[in-house]
Amino acid sequence: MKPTIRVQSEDFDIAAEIQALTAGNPDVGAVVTFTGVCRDEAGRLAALELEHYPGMAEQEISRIATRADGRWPLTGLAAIHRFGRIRPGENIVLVVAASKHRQAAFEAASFMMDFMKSRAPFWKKEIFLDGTDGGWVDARSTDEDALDRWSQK
Amino acid sequence: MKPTIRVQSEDFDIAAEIQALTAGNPDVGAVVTFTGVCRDEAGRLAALELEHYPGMAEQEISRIATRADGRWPLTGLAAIHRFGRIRPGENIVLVVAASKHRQAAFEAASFMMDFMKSRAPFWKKEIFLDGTDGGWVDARSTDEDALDRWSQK
Amino acid sequence: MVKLVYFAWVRERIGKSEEEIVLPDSVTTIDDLLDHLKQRGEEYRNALEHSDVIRVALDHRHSQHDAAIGGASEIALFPPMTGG
Amino acid sequence: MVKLVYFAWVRERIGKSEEEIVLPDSVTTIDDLLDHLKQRGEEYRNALEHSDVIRVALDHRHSQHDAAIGGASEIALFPPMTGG
Repeated sequence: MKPTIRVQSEDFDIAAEIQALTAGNPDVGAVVTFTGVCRDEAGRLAALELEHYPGMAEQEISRIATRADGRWPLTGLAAIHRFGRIRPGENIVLVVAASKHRQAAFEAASFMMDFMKSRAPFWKKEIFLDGTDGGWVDARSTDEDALDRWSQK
Repeated sequence: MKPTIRVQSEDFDIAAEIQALTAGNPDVGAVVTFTGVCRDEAGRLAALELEHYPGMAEQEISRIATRADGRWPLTGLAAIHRFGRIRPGENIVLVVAASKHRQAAFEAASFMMDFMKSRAPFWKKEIFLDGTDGGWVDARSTDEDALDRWSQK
Repeated sequence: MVKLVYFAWVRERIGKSEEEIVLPDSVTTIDDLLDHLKQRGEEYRNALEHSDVIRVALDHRHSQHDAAIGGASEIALFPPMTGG
Repeated sequence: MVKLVYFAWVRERIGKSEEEIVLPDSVTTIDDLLDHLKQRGEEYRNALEHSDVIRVALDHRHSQHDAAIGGASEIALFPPMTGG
């Protein structure tokens, strides 16, 4: 199974990505998608500016995907992460995991997101409505903690 | 939050359901979808015939959704279950869970599916390629066991 | 009079999808109902033979076999569900 | 010569996104590199002050601070990631 990995500034089409991952594969019984969306932070936020490390971003997401593929019996896996300016309501990240059974699809998608949050080289800066720089978003310790549950199994 | 519950013979449009659940809500940060798809069972299967209990099906799914809504901070929840003849590759069931944070969306969608599997009044019969009746699909004890993990928390 | 509805192989074995019957006063719980139905003929005995796997809903709500039927107007009997 | 690349507030505080430098022979680990950079000026000391939070990648791979730099040709310094 070769995962689909993309790092891009443009938006993605969830239905098209599901279709690409499942069309013609009669073993797919379960498809889980995760979409991360830009919130407006109680109306304060004009946009997020997402910086990334070109080259490493794709490679690191690929490494995470390879681990997921080795751990669950997946029939398909896609991960797309956007960079650049993203406004409230716009998509930031997409993971699609397909498998014969639902538990594998759920767990693989959740695993992908936990690791992409804390291991894929992206950084978010907040831009406030008045145009001022809201500063870099701090990493949350709960995101780091989320990785632990995957090593305890 | 009023969940969207539908029991229908026609297919659903995942992108449209996500859109309906998230449009205009600036607090949505995470959307998880689960799609259950009809497998061909190694080429044996022509179709599944899904029988349901009209009236109770909607009510039972609503009760499951109400429990999910009470347990996780959701901004939106939709569950659509099809009935009638469904061919390999076609969709059977859709759950969409939206929340501010990813963990709530993942858990609520997984919870919905676990309970819909074993508590929503639907029954699958297999129709083989030669047109013969393949019999009713047996309930799997692993599906019943899957409910336990939600009471142990 | 109470309406009984059957689904999946329970429906197939009994040979009908619904019927209305009058319950004797002695039938107060779902267990009583299952025992009563088994006396209605071979097709019922065949359908309800392993009564522990039969699921029952009273007015669209899952109910345990020791539950009182009370004033339920529709009682559904069916096998374990296989949705999703 | 090794290429150093900086991201997010590490980049902003150092005031550049990349540079090429020659590493003294005494610099063999990432810890050595961080100490060496702090001697290059106020902006580096400001960026790398809390060096325990600085993440480092050697040729696109996350690496621990005690790792040997070896023959890495690109070393990236950045804050904890906030993707997803």
